[in-house]
Formats: sequence, structure tokens, C-alpha cells
Amino acid sequence: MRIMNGHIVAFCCEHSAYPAADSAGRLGLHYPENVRVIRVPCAGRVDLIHILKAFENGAAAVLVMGCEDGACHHITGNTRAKERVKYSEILLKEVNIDGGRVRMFNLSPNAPHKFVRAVNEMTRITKESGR
Amino acid sequence: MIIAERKPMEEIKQLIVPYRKVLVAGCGTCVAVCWAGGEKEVGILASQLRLARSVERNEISILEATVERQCEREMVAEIKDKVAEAEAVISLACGSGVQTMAEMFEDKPVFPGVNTTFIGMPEREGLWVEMCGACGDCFLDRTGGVCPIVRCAKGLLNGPCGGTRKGGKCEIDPEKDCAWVLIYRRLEKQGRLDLMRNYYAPKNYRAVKRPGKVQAAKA
Amino acid sequence: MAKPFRDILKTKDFVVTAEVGPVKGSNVSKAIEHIELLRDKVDGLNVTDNQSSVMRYPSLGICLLIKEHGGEPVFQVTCRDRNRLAIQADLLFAYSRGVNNILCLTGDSIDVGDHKEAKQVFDLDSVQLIHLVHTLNSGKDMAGNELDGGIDFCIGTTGTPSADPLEPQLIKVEKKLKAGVNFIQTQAVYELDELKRFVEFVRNMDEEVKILGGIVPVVGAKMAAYMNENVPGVFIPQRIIDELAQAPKGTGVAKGIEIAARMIKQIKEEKICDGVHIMFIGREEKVPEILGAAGLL
Amino acid sequence: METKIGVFLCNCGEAIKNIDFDAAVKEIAKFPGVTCVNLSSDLCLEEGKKKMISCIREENLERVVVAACSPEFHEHAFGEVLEKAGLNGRLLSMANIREQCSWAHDGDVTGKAVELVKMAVNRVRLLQPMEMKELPVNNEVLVVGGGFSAINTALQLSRVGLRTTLLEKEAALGTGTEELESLCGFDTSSMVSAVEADKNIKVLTSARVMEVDGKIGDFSVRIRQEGGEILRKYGAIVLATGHQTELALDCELKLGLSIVSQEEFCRMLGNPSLETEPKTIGFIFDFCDENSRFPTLATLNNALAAKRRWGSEVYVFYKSVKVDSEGAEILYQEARDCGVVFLKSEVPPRIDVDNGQVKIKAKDVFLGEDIILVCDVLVAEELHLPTEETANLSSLLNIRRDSRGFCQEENVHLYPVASEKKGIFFVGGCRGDLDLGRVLTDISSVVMNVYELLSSGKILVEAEKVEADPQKCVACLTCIRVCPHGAIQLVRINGGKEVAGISDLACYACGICAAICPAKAINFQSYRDEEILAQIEAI
Repeated sequence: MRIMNGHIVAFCCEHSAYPAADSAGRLGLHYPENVRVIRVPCAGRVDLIHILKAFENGAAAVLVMGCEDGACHHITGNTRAKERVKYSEILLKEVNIDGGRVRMFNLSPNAPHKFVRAVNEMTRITKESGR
Repeated sequence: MIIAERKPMEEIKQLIVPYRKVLVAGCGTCVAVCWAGGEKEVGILASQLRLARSVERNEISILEATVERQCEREMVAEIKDKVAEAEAVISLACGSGVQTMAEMFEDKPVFPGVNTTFIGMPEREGLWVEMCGACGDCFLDRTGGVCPIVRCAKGLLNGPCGGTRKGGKCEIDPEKDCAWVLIYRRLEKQGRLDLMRNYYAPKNYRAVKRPGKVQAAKA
Repeated sequence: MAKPFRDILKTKDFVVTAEVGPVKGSNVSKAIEHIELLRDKVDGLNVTDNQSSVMRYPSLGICLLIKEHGGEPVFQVTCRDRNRLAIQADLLFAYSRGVNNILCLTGDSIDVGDHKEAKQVFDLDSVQLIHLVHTLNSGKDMAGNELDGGIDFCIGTTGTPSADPLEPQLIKVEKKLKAGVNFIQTQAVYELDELKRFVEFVRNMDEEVKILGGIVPVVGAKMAAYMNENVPGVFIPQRIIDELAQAPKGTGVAKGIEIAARMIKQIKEEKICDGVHIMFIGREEKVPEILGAAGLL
Repeated sequence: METKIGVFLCNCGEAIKNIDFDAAVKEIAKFPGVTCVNLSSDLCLEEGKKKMISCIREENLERVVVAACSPEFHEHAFGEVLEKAGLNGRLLSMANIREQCSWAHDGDVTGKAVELVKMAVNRVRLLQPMEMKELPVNNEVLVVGGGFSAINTALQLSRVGLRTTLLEKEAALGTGTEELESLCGFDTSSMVSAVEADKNIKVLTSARVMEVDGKIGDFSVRIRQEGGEILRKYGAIVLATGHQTELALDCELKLGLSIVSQEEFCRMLGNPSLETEPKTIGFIFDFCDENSRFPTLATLNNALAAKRRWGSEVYVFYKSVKVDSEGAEILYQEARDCGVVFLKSEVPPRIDVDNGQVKIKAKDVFLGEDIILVCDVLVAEELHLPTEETANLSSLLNIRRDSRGFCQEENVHLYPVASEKKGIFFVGGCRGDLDLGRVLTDISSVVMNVYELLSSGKILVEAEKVEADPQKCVACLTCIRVCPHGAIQLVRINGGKEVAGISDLACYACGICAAICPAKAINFQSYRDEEILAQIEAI
């Protein structure tokens, strides 16, 4: 059976979410320990298989975090990521996994609070729907 | 190119209910190009099936393989070991790939994982449209290179039906262009509208005797 | 007994036909009522062939009933449900039973009907169908075999005067005329200028063919919007939708009839074409009201 | 033989307090392939780096994991350490145990730190060395346009030694700069003669770009001139196609003596023999276009000038005065001090023409009353719009424009002057409504960018960082369609099969293509699927 390890895998764009997460640490904004950040060059690099494999591996939730709308370093990377996340929701629902466990967040590098909010929000969602 | 579309997940899940080790076999040609059955889709389906079964607490082992053309026996033979290992195969190839696989491994159930839909081309990234009905009696010389057999919802040969919508759209789908309006515009542009005024007798719908067979005359 | 339609077309100044929609089921009493009501008021009764791709009692069946009840049927034949074998067979049968008028149509797509998963045929198109009738008229079948006992249909077809773009439609009409038809019952017309333009086009090609303008009364603004959206080949202008919208509640049908009658009158007075074809499917019993209002009774 | 991996932990001068490093070292040492684990407190200092180098050499390490601060800080420096130790700099993976672990959580986080190191170890095992290679580039630059921005860009490019072609659609350079001249006090003709005297600058007038092919370092541009067409090669292209203005006026009001544009007003100011000096002048701005940097400056400048020259009564109707441009604040203050009256209104004033005089009616926000001003001259609000040339060229180059049609004005945080395609730049009015200060900054920025790219005649790139495997590529063209940087083309390998060819020069390494490739044919070094999935598996 699928053993959820309760982790949240966060794919973070190195232009925005990754520095935002760093900044959260520097400011001492604490968030749950279960977050595992995987650094990517752009949210557009995140593939469906990465999301699915994270769940196969027991992740409780997956976050894809890219730049704000209209501010993607690669123009369409964040919008593509958003579409892909939407599609991954469908793929997950097809196999009876709550589509709410995958989410796309847009944030800028100077938005550590937004990073923390996103992580907290996702932790809350996963706790509510059971690990 | 042959266009296909993945079957609904529920249907695929039902197909493999009795099995605990299944091979998902992709094809690296047409269905790869139309995002239905290439290596990427194989990975996604395999992952989904593993997830589905683990949610049901009924673990399954999924093997993955993609051959260059599943409609070639020699190429399919390359993955025979993996087929041997599996209890059943889900093929993400078009109908001919599925059948090649089924014919080569007669003792294994081979299931289609995609619905083969038509011969077509990409209109833009991620959108494919039907272009050819493989009727065996090509009509394109008379229609400015627009096929009325499949691009007209009714396959009419002598002009548009009365159902054409405003702006020259199709009766069944306001998004689609009426093929005969396209033909008209193309021929008009080329100054060859006479072709459209010609009467075309009922088509030989038996140009290809089913099952079709083409024997190359030259070696 | 009604006069043969072919003779009426030749002799009458203003020809009027109406449409009878077959029922869903085997109970034909309603159809018989409509036939009884209309047979002496109009010159011919068209019977639709699984209209809008909705499965119903067969066209030919109602045609036979019309025949039995002393009316003059126009057998509508579409290419959607039958291949060339079935169509030929049906035509032979129809003729042998005195159904001598045929309206050749392409037929709506399966997608608009109630059996959306059915295989649609379209082995022939409407132009080819007209040629086919001529072939049978000449005593041979499509494969060139001699027929024992010929046929002689009075052939009609349709055209869409308000199509957009119009030119491809006119080319098709041109082909139908070349194939040879006795009459055209147009698709619904709301702008008489469009009808005039259409008639002029046809007249330039063929002076003999009789043209009956298609009249489909609309009984409400919403209905009109729905028809524009969903009924193939219908284009109701905003002007008429507005007129309907202004009608007091509950008077939609009366307003629709009034508009239809007004158009018929104008067509007749201005001699725009040779007659009208009234399609008031589902409200066949109201057709006499239209005729009355148009001064045709 | 298992790959030998060395892990270097650092407590960042004891800034990492909630990790039990001794316990972590023990755990990490158990990971397959990890042959040595070192603990340091100053890895990023010279001393630490030296120790690292000697350890890599002594232990014959093949891969290195550094578990310390965020890779944002020292990843590059540690890469250099690897190089110095004789390892390829790319065979490094960092575990961010400081910002994203120690500092982000309460209590002991040893367990998470160990897991982050495991993720890095899993990844580093799969990393492949990557070589740098030099690619030759053409170092001549094409600047399209003939206005202030274009001329200055060309002059500055020439100054840094880059040959430049200035391509102008008009018959002469420097047309349409009167307004700028009068506002900013520079002299176009001297600029034009400087260009003409410059041997590094070639000027093509009455010329138009017809087609552009190729990529950075090697653009082929088909240019149509009066005499016919020529094909020329450039390493970079700078668009300086300017903007155009349109008066935001009711169509019934005709432009005439009493309603003028800023440009015409400048001309009036410059006319020594004006018949009658206007006694009352009204200005309107910032109602229709809130992005009104340049109109603000123009209004302030012209209002002041009118006051000083003619002593007229000057009234300015505005929604808000934007003084973020350099010098605007002072100008505004001066204008107020000189007696220019500023009237704030929320909605655009009503304008009527009555007996050759203009009547402006507006509701003043502060007075809360309607104000009616009858004036001799109204300087109407101007909209800044992109030129047709900008539209043509951007579609020719397949470059996006923003919702208003300017070149990426809305994306300034990212590439203020660079387009999404390497080697294509924007400068000046084609980028939006800019004030002169910004334009000058843009120009320097473009010149610097171009200089960096082209000056040496070659570019150093990571060879095949993103590459489509020709064996696996099914030439579906998906990547070509999705690449936001236009870096992928269909190429023939050895004159045979067609596959996707990703240009090392034009690629920005975002990985969008790798994620969408249906044949899984695209390898993105350091971010390959395997490398990403290996990290997931470590969790």
C-alpha cells in the first residue's frame, strides 16, 4: 500500500521561490519541517512524471512554485507549469488521489512570507484530508 | 500521421484488474508525436497505475518499454523479455501496433491503452486535426487540396450542405470551418472554381477492399 | 383525389405546400388528423425523413397514409441513413405505391439528433441523389441493370438563400439544377431580398423550375435565438427577433403566424417566386391559420 | 566500482546550531558511495577551500556534495574549488542545510539535514561533467531606428569598438526629435554629424528589414533599400523604433490653432515671431494614460517655459502628477512656485470649442466645485503608442509585445532591454513611455550587454547543456513550438534524419522543452529527469 511519509515536495524555481525560501530562513520565518525543496531552473522544467513520482514516493503533497504571472524569466514557464499542475490534478483524481494535494503557487523572490503561507496552507490541507 | 488519444483511466484500470505485473509498451513513432503513447506517456501511465493500485492496497508491478515502431515485428521483438516477464501488456500504440504485439505474443493478453482516432496533423502545439480518411481513392486534386471526405462532417462530394453556419462554419461545430467553404476559397484564389462546378458521381467506397492490402509492385 | 403535384406545378400560379412531421411511435392518429386537416388546403404535403436526425415513423409510411387519405405526398429522402442500395429500393417501393414526388436532401448530421452514436451513411450526397432518381427514371439502376417496371418521379430539392457565404451554396444549387429538378423548396427565409436574389440566380440557370419559398414561423424571441444557434441552415434576422420580443406575453404564436402570413402575402403579391412551403413542425394544426391570414383559403 | 562521493558539511561559523553534526556525519557516512565526510566551520573561506581541495585529491573523489548555506551564495565558488582540485566543476551538488533547514525550523533538525544531504548525494552520483566551449560570433550590430535612442546607441557601440549599422526607414536620420530637443536641450544635428563622421557606423536610410534568420552571433538580415535588397550578417540586433503619440481628444474636436499637441506647443515656444502670445494656457494629462512619465515631464517643462517666456496664466488639469522621473519633482516645485495652477480632477475634463476659444470644464477634487477655464491654447493629453515599425519588426523577429504593443514594458523586472531571444535588444520609446534618463540608462545597458556578448568575437558556453538525443528525438517539433527563446530549430544530422537542434548560444536553459518532450529525448544537464527523481527517491 501507499505509505505516505507526510512530506511536501516543493519544486522551486531558482529565480523566485528558491530565493524566497532562503529568505524565509534568514528572516527566521519558521514553517513545518516536512517540506523538501527541489531546486529547478524554471517552474516550466517540472514534468508531470516528477509530480507523480513524488506521490509514488509517498509525498503528502506537491507544490510547484514559480515566478509571478507575467514575470517569468522564461516568459511562458510559469504559465505552462500552471497548466501542467492543473492536468496533474486530473491524473491524480483518476487514481483516486485528492487533486487538492498538488498546487501551483506564484511568488516573487522577495516574498518569503508567501512561501511560508503556501507551505503552511498545504500542510493544513494535507492534515485535513488525512495523511 | 496517425493520431491517438489515451483511453479513460477507469477503462484501463478495469482491463488489468486480475494482473499483478503489467508491461506498459509505448511506440516511438506517430503516437509519440501526438503525445499519446511515447516514452513520456508510458512513464505517466505506469506511475498512475502504480499509484492507483497502491491507493487500493493492491500493489502492482509495472514494467515500462518503448519501441521505435510497434507495428514492426522486429522492433517489438526487442522487448520480448519484458513481455515474457509481464502477465499482461497495455500497448499505447495505434491499433496496428496493438495487433502486432498481440500477434507476436499470442499467449499474453494485450490491451489497447489508447483509442486510435484518425490520420491528421498538428494545428498548433498540442492540437491535432483530422486530414485524411484513407479512403483509397484520393479526391484532393479536385478540391484545392482540402479533403471533403473527412473534413466535411458528412463527407459530401458536390458542395456544402444546407447546414453551414454563418461565416462558413460547420453544422456540427461552430469552431470548425466548413470544408466546402475552404474548398471554395482555395479554388477561387487559384481561379479554378470550375472544378467545384463539376459534378462528381458517387464515390467508390470500395476502393480499398477490407481488410486492406497493398502489394508493392516493385521490389 | 388531389391533383398530381407535377400538374399543379405546371398549372397553378401560386403553389402552397406544407410539412408534416412524422410521430415518434407507431400511433399515427395524429398524423392522420393533420393530413385530413391539410390535404385540401395545400397542394402537397411534405413528409420529413427522420428530421433533425431524430428517429421517427418513416417518411414513406406517412406518405402512404397521405395517399390513402387522398392527399398528395412529397417524399423527403435524405442521404444520411441509407446507402445507395437502400435508397434505390425505397424509391422503387414508393413509386410502386403511388408516391410520385420526391424531395432530395443531404440530411442533417447525426450529431444534431437523438442517436448521436449511430453510423452516418452519406454514401451519396443530394446532387448524386438527384442524378440517381434520373437514372431510375430512365429505367436503370445505378449499377446499370435494367429495371422491370420504370419510375417517373417529380423531383424537388432545396437551397439556402440566406447562407453565409452564399457562393458555395449557389454552386451547389447550380449543380442540382444541371442534374435536373422540377421544383425547389427553399430552406427557411426571413429576408425576402435574399429570396429575390436566390430566385434571380436560379432563373438565370433554369426558367422552368418552380421555386417555393420556405416559411418557418417562429413563435418567440427565445425560440428564434435557439433556432439560430441549433437548427442547421436557419438564420433569423434580429429585426424579427425584436418584433417577437415586443409581442405581449402569450401572443408569441399569433405573432409568429402574423409574420409568416405577412411574408407569404408579400411573396404572392410581388410574385417573388412560385409559391411557398410552410414548415410548422409540431404545430401542423396551425397551418390553416397561416393560410387564412395570408388569404390563401 | 561505485562512484566515490565526498560530503563536506559546514556549520557556517557555528551559525547552524540545531544540527547535531557528529550524528549527521555518522549517518551520512553510511550512504552508498560516500567515502569521506568532512565537517568544517569555514568552508567558504580560503582555509576551508584549501582543505577541500586537498581532501578531493587525497581521497580521489569523483563527486562532491557541500552541505552548508544556500547554493545561491557559493555554488559557483565551490565549483571553482572542484576545478582547482582537478574535478569538473559541475560534479557538485549542494544541500541547503542552513537557510532551508536549520534556520527555517525550530528544534533539532538533524534528521532533515541528513535527508537533504541524501538528496544531494543521490543527485550528485548521476551528474555528468560538462565542458565549456567557444563559439565564434559576428560582432557587428544592427540598430534599427534613426531617432535619439538609435543614434546614441550606435555612437556608444562604436565607442566600445563595435561596428554598427544604423538602419532608418526615413530618408534621413534624426527626424521627429524636435520635441525631445526642446525639452532636453540637446542638438540632433551634432549627433547626426557625429554618426556620419564615425567610421565604425554605417548608415542605411530609406531602408527596411524584410526578413531575419539565424540567432545570436549569426543573424542574417535581408534589408530592402531603394536600390534593391541586400543580405547582411549581424551578431546582435537592437530595436530603437521609438513611439508615436496620438491626442486623446474627442473626435469632433479638431486640432487647430487653439488645441495643440506638446510637440506643436514646443514649436510655438521656439517661434520668435509668434503673432499673438497666448494669455491663458491649459494643459491636460494623465487621464487616459496613467503611464505618463514622458507627458508629465513635457507638461511641466512646457508649462514653465510658457510662464517664463510669455508670462501667461497656466492651468494644468491632471489626475495625478507622476514625479518619479529624474528632475520631475524639482520641475513640479518650480512650476508651482512660478504660479502654474494645478487642478486635480478624477474624470477627464470636458472640452468645448466656443468662438475660437477652448472651454475646459472639470470638477476640482480639492475645491469640490466645477471649474470652467476659457483658454487661448489647450495642450491636449497625449497617448504614447508603439509605432507600426515596432509591430512589424517584433512579428518578423517573433518577439512578444505587451498588452499595449510595446516591447516588454510589462516585463522590465526581468529583461529590461533584452528580449526573450538572446542577441535581440530594445531601447527607448519602443519599450514604452520612458523619460530621457531611463532611455540613457537603457542605452548603456544595451551597449554593455552587446559588448559582453560580442566584443571578443566568440562566446563561451556550456557545451550541450540542453541537448536533444538524436536517437530518441522523433522530430515532433513540440520543443520548437514551446521554446520561449526561439533556441530550437529542426536540423539535419549528417545530412540525413531531421531532429531538434538546440543552440547552445541561444538557449537560456529553462528546461521547458525537456519537460514537454513526448519522447523523453531532451537531456538537460544537471536537471535531467534522473537527477530530479533521484532527489525525490531520497525523501
